[in-house]
Amino acid sequence: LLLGTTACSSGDSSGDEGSGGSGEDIKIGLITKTDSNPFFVKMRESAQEAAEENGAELIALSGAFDGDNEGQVAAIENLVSQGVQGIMITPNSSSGILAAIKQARDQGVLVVALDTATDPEDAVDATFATDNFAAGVAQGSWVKASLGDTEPKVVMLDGTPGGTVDTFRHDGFLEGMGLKEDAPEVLGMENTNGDQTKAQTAMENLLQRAPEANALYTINEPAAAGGFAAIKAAGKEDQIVIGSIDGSCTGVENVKNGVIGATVMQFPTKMASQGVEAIVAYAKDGTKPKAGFNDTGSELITDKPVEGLPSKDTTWGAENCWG
Amino acid sequence: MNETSAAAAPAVGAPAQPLALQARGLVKRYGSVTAINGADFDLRSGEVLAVIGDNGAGKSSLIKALAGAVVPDEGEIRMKGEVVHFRNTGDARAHGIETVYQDLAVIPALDIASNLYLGREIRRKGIMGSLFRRLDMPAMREEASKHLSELKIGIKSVNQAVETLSGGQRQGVAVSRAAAFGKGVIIMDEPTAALGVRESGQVIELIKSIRDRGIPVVLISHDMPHVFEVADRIHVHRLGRRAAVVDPKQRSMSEVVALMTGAERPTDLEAAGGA
Amino acid sequence: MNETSAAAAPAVGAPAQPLALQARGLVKRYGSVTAINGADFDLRSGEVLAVIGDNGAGKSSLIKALAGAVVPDEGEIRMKGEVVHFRNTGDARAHGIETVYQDLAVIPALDIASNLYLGREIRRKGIMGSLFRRLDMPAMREEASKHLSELKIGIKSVNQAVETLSGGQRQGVAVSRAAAFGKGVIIMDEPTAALGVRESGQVIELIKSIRDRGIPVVLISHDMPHVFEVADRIHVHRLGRRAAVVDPKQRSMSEVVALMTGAERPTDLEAAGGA
Amino acid sequence: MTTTPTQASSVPSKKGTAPGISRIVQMPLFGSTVALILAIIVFSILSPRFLTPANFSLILQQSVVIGILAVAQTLIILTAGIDLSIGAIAVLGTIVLAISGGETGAIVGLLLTLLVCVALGSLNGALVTLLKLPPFIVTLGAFTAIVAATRLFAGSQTFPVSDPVLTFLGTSFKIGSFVTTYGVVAMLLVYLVVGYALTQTAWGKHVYAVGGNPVAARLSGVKSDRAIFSVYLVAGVIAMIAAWAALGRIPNADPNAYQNANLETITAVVIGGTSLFGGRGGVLGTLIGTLIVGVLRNGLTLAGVDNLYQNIATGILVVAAVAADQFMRRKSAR
Amino acid sequence: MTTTPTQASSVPSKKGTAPGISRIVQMPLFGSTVALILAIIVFSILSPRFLTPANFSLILQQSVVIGILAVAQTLIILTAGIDLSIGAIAVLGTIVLAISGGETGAIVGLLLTLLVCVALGSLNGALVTLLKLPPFIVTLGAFTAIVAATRLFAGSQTFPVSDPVLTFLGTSFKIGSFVTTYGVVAMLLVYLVVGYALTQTAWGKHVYAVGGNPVAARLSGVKSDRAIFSVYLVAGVIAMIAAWAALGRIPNADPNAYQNANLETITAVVIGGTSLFGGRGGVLGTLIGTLIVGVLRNGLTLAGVDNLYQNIATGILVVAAVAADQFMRRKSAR
Ligand SMILES: Nc1ncnc2c1ncn2[C@@H]1O[C@H](COP(=O)(O)OP(=O)(O)OP(=O)(O)O)[C@@H](O)[C@H]1O
Ligand SMILES: Nc1ncnc2c1ncn2[C@@H]1O[C@H](COP(=O)(O)OP(=O)(O)OP(=O)(O)O)[C@@H](O)[C@H]1O
Ligand SMILES: [Mg+2]
Ligand SMILES: [Mg+2]
Repeated sequence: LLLGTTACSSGDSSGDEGSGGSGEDIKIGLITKTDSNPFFVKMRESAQEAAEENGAELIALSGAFDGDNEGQVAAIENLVSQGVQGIMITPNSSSGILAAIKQARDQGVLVVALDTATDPEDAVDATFATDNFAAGVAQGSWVKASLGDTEPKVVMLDGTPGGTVDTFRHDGFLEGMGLKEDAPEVLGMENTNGDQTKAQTAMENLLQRAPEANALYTINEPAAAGGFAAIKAAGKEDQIVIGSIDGSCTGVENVKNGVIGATVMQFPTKMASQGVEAIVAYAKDGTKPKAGFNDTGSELITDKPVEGLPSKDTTWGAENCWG
Repeated sequence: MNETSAAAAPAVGAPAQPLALQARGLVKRYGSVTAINGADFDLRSGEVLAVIGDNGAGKSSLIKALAGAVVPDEGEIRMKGEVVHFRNTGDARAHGIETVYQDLAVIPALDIASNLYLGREIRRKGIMGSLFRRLDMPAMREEASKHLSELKIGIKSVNQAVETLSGGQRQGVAVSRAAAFGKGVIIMDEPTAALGVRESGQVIELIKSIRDRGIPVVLISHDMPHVFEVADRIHVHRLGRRAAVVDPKQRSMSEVVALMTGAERPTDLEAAGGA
Repeated sequence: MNETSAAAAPAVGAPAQPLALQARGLVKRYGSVTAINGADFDLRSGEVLAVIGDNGAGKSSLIKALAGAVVPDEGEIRMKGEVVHFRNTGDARAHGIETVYQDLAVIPALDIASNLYLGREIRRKGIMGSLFRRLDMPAMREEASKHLSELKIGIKSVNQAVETLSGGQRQGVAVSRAAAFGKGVIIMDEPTAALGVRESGQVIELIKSIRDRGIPVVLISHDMPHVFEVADRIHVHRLGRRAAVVDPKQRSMSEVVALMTGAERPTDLEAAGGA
Repeated sequence: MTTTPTQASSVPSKKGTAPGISRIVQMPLFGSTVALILAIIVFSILSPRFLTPANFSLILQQSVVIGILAVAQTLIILTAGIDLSIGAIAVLGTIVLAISGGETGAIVGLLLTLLVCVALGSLNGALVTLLKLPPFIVTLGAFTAIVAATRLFAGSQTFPVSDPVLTFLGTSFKIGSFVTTYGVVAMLLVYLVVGYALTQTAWGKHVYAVGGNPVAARLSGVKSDRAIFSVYLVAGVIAMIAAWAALGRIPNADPNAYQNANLETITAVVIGGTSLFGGRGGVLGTLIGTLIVGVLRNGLTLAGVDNLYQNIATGILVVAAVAADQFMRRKSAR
Repeated sequence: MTTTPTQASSVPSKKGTAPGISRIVQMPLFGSTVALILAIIVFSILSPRFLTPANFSLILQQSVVIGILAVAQTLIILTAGIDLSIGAIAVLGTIVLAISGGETGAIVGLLLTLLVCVALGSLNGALVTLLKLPPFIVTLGAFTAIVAATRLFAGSQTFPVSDPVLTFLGTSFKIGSFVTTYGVVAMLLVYLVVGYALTQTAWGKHVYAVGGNPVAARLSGVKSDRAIFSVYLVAGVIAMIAAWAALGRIPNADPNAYQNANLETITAVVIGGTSLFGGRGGVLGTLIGTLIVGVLRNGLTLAGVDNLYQNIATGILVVAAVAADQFMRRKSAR
């Protein structure tokens, strides 16, 4: 899988020609939102592998928490000071760090966005990301289709308030369900920061309040696992349809075991390896990647497919999952 | 009971000098402990009044009430005949009452000069002082050294933090502070407890000189020779209230100690607050 | 200098009683201040030794070194002739040295009984004590009341937190603690400073009775009458070191005070540590 | 009780104002207990589902992990310290327990986890006592390093466990009609044991002494360093129990869990009336503090309050609970 | 200076051991300064890019917001308090500034922001002084409530700003060849002004007094409540300056920013040698503490160290820096 995408560039011997202005080794910076989320950990590992194959050095930095713009800006500045040729970044807020990105680009550093687009999109040289709104729509459509004619009674385990990705997924889900933000069918929302423990506590309390719920939106798979634990403890496994997003191997396993009904898989390895290749290419001869949003795609994973909604089963999912 | 004693007071306290500070029927309870139990108090202008009593008799609690450090549950305090309400020590200070507390009330980490001037710092002259509120540290240091040198407690520099001083030296700082700033009444709660023979002697001299400046002094002390040397009248405190006020010229030390412990009974006049 | 005084010591200190506690050439510096400046010290078995001196002379620092509360920079300490090294107060306690510190060393929030037994609590008998390490609070309370009642400082209940006590009562607690547990040497740094006349008298009686039990006592005090009443010998401390050791039977109070302030010079014998 | 009346110098108050009541009101925990009861009453009115055994069981279960860790935090705060690393140690504990329990069997896994947690607690204790570093700095450094090390150690993975011994503390059982878990029992046991040790043993007296007045404790011959060190070591043991309980609650060890544990435990301790300056307080207050926080969160959700409004309400109510406590104590005390 | 030699009872030490040096080593800030210099030397060796004016300018700019907030934290810690809400107040400040600055013009926006920040600081101060609540609880409650209120107020949006007045503190200028921003100047000014106030005015003495010994301060006639209240009020003013500087640095107000500001400011304060128990320390130490943290993060990145290893290294190095400080002071002092 990995090899497939990186093979084409690994043939060239790396970094010897005077590219990007210098004959030094290629240095690439990666700045994720946090260093804790498995998604970003996977992205870091893939980037590390891709960099090694291209003979480049990768420095992986991150913010301290979702929303740590200051930390990301400092990371950009320090990486530029360090002399990297390119920076891959999953921006915390889509517009918060544009000035720092502009400064970096003004100094000849190639900046690509991974996972989350900037606003405006052309603030970076290119974006490699999942279309999170589309992923949310996929989750919502599947849940709606699974409920069939039953009137939806939705509870939502959100991520972090205000997060760009969180907002896209949330809005996409409601779109897929055909609901408005303040629809009466939505019985409750809780923030979980994507944390399983918090999700379990939140779901326990939500079930006390809305025992009639029949659909659960989750920001990611740990939140889904936490939500399921609460649902199971309340004996409502058969009453509530759970959808999620991510596509981690644990998540796919959970789909297989019936913990989660369906999940939408994203491909962080693709984002990382495509980003590394773009920067290596730029460092060698100054070619820039295709500007704008490069969708790395998403895939609905479920063993309970519904009509009119393309999906893959968990066997495929287990082969293609990350983490 | 408060009523009667309050009513009786002027008749008893009035004849001699006018009263500088007076209290009637003070009560202060801590949970189940009553530290002040209907205490009366009279301090005349220009006198040294000694307050003596057993440990735990409530002497410190009484003078804390007079100094605003404790707000009594009941009773009233008068200065020069006017009823006053001290909600904190600042109120009492504003009336010219300065106090040396038994537990000294110094800030360990601050230097001696800053401690001496705490709460009444001197600012620079001119714009530096009025606009920029800059302290005149040199002036405060100089004044502080002057006050301290009167006590001869061997302090090398007023820039030292108070926490580096010996027990006696700390007490000296507290005494100097009260002596330097008291304008109305100076209260000293066991000011010589930690002091050496010579230093104690100097504090007694200091008390005399304060009285000679016309400022009345309240001296709490367990040291009977000192008390008899300097006091004009002796307030005997017992079980949370004033048991008697005696004239040191008419009573011997052992009689006073007997009064203090309850072994002897005061005369009616003494029990009513003295002549 | 340490060498000479250390060599001279046995010759001077030896004749009378054997030495219980001895120190030679102790030095303790705090930054630029030298609190102990080559101090010697001799305590004989079964005696009451008074240590007197001006404020800041270094008395408390000296006895802190003897009690393990301060580790001297130089010099040596011997108990019954053996050189000892106290790294902390526990070491000194293990040698039977109990101390009443000038700043009392009590824990305000703990009750009196717990304070008295701090660091040597009594456990229950049987499995509750050995396995479950349960304290025998009733026993400690009872013992504590017994010890405190000897001093008659009017404490209602040993369950009270120490912070609710008056200054004198706190001092009483500290004195009782040392008296109750001292087996080798008892050191008291100004134990009567905050005490009333009667309570002070009781402490002096207590000191005598301790001596009569054969335990030597070191008494730091500024109260000359007390010192002359109870002391067998008087150690005069000046400028961080021992200036003289005098016999209270041969010197008057005023002579001793003069020695203390440096107004008079000691005899050669006195300067060398007395007879 | 001990002194003769003739020389009792502090006079017992004339029992005009019922001293029994004033004594109860003065008790350190009275205010927080009242706050807890008030909260329960209010939520019972707001939501009929609140005052049910099932919901109560839930609140207890949700409080287990933080409640256990808060005991360790109480001990350390009593010595005038603070532990910012206790949550991180417990999280590392869950990972070690899940991995080793899977590979070596549950019992060895538990022992290994105990070893790791105690080692880290002891390291904190050693730095605080031997190098005399401020506990804040030591445990902040430990927190930063342990969190990072845990992530490196765990990679990007979480570790599900299924061994019944490892998830034992999540097993539920019935007392009458009240369903609860062994984790709740474990939490109450931890409170009981530590409460006993604090009030009934010499060790407890020493913990209060070193926190209340370190100089006096040292002069009184308390082995201060030993007492302080022991507290960090015990914190390690408690972190291990919390880790076990965490796997009972969520049978999946996650390096990212319990990131707010520091703040939550400190909050429970402070709401429970223990002074951050050391020497005053105790674990019973901490239990009440933990429950107050748990009741607020659960009750506000049941009352249908939105997440953000919940946070606003929690912020205000926590302050109000402590204010009520202070107010009642002050009114009767000074 | 003041006493006559005949009765000087504390004997000056024989100047055998050079007392000048021991006095310097004893200075409270010596250790942390040495730690800072050592870190700079080590990183200069590790990376040739470290010791350049441009990189130094960067470190300063990265320290601006936390550096400014740390001054407020220092003040509050000096009074034996703690402020967990200062970061949240500043974040709310950025939002208010961005929105109002856009709608009413920059000057009115700045005033409005000042008003909001001061109001919130004063609220903290009022709760601490009037209700005598522990600062930890008050500011924790404020933190929780303010963060939630900020998110409600901001919706899920961020607010970009472009007005040159609002981003003024991000504008850079040259001193010789050294490029820096007005934000850095503002930070240094805040340190200077507060440092002056702490050491040269009566207010400063009172702040130290109420932190060092609250009872004695009260008995000495210091208006304790006024001093404490003023400190929280000033913290509000400083939060407003930090908010302005934050928009200079990142011209986009984000309700999720600076979540770690509490911990980071407290860390800077403690590394700088200010005691969490109040009454000892000062802002110069805090500046050094802030720079130590900034230098570590920048230097480790330049040395090519990854984030997780950076965190481990930072944790250890912070402890080491404070340990060095303690060690040197103790060696010469006791
Ligand atoms: N920790 C310390 N740091 C700095 N200086 C100190 C310290 N402890 C004591 N000193 C100094 O050492 C000298 C001796 O102090 P010490 O307390 O031993 O005197 P003392 O004889 O007990 O006096 P007093 O009769 O007043 O109690 C004093 O000048 C004091 O300032
Ligand atoms: N804050 C308090 N809380 C509870 N009890 C107190 C408090 N302050 C004083 N007391 C009690 O009030 C009584 C009187 O105390 P006070 O300090 O006034 O006595 P005193 O006459 O000054 O004694 P001493 O001569 O020992 O200083 C004592 O029994 C003491 O325990
Ligand atoms: Mg008193
Ligand atoms: Mg002394």
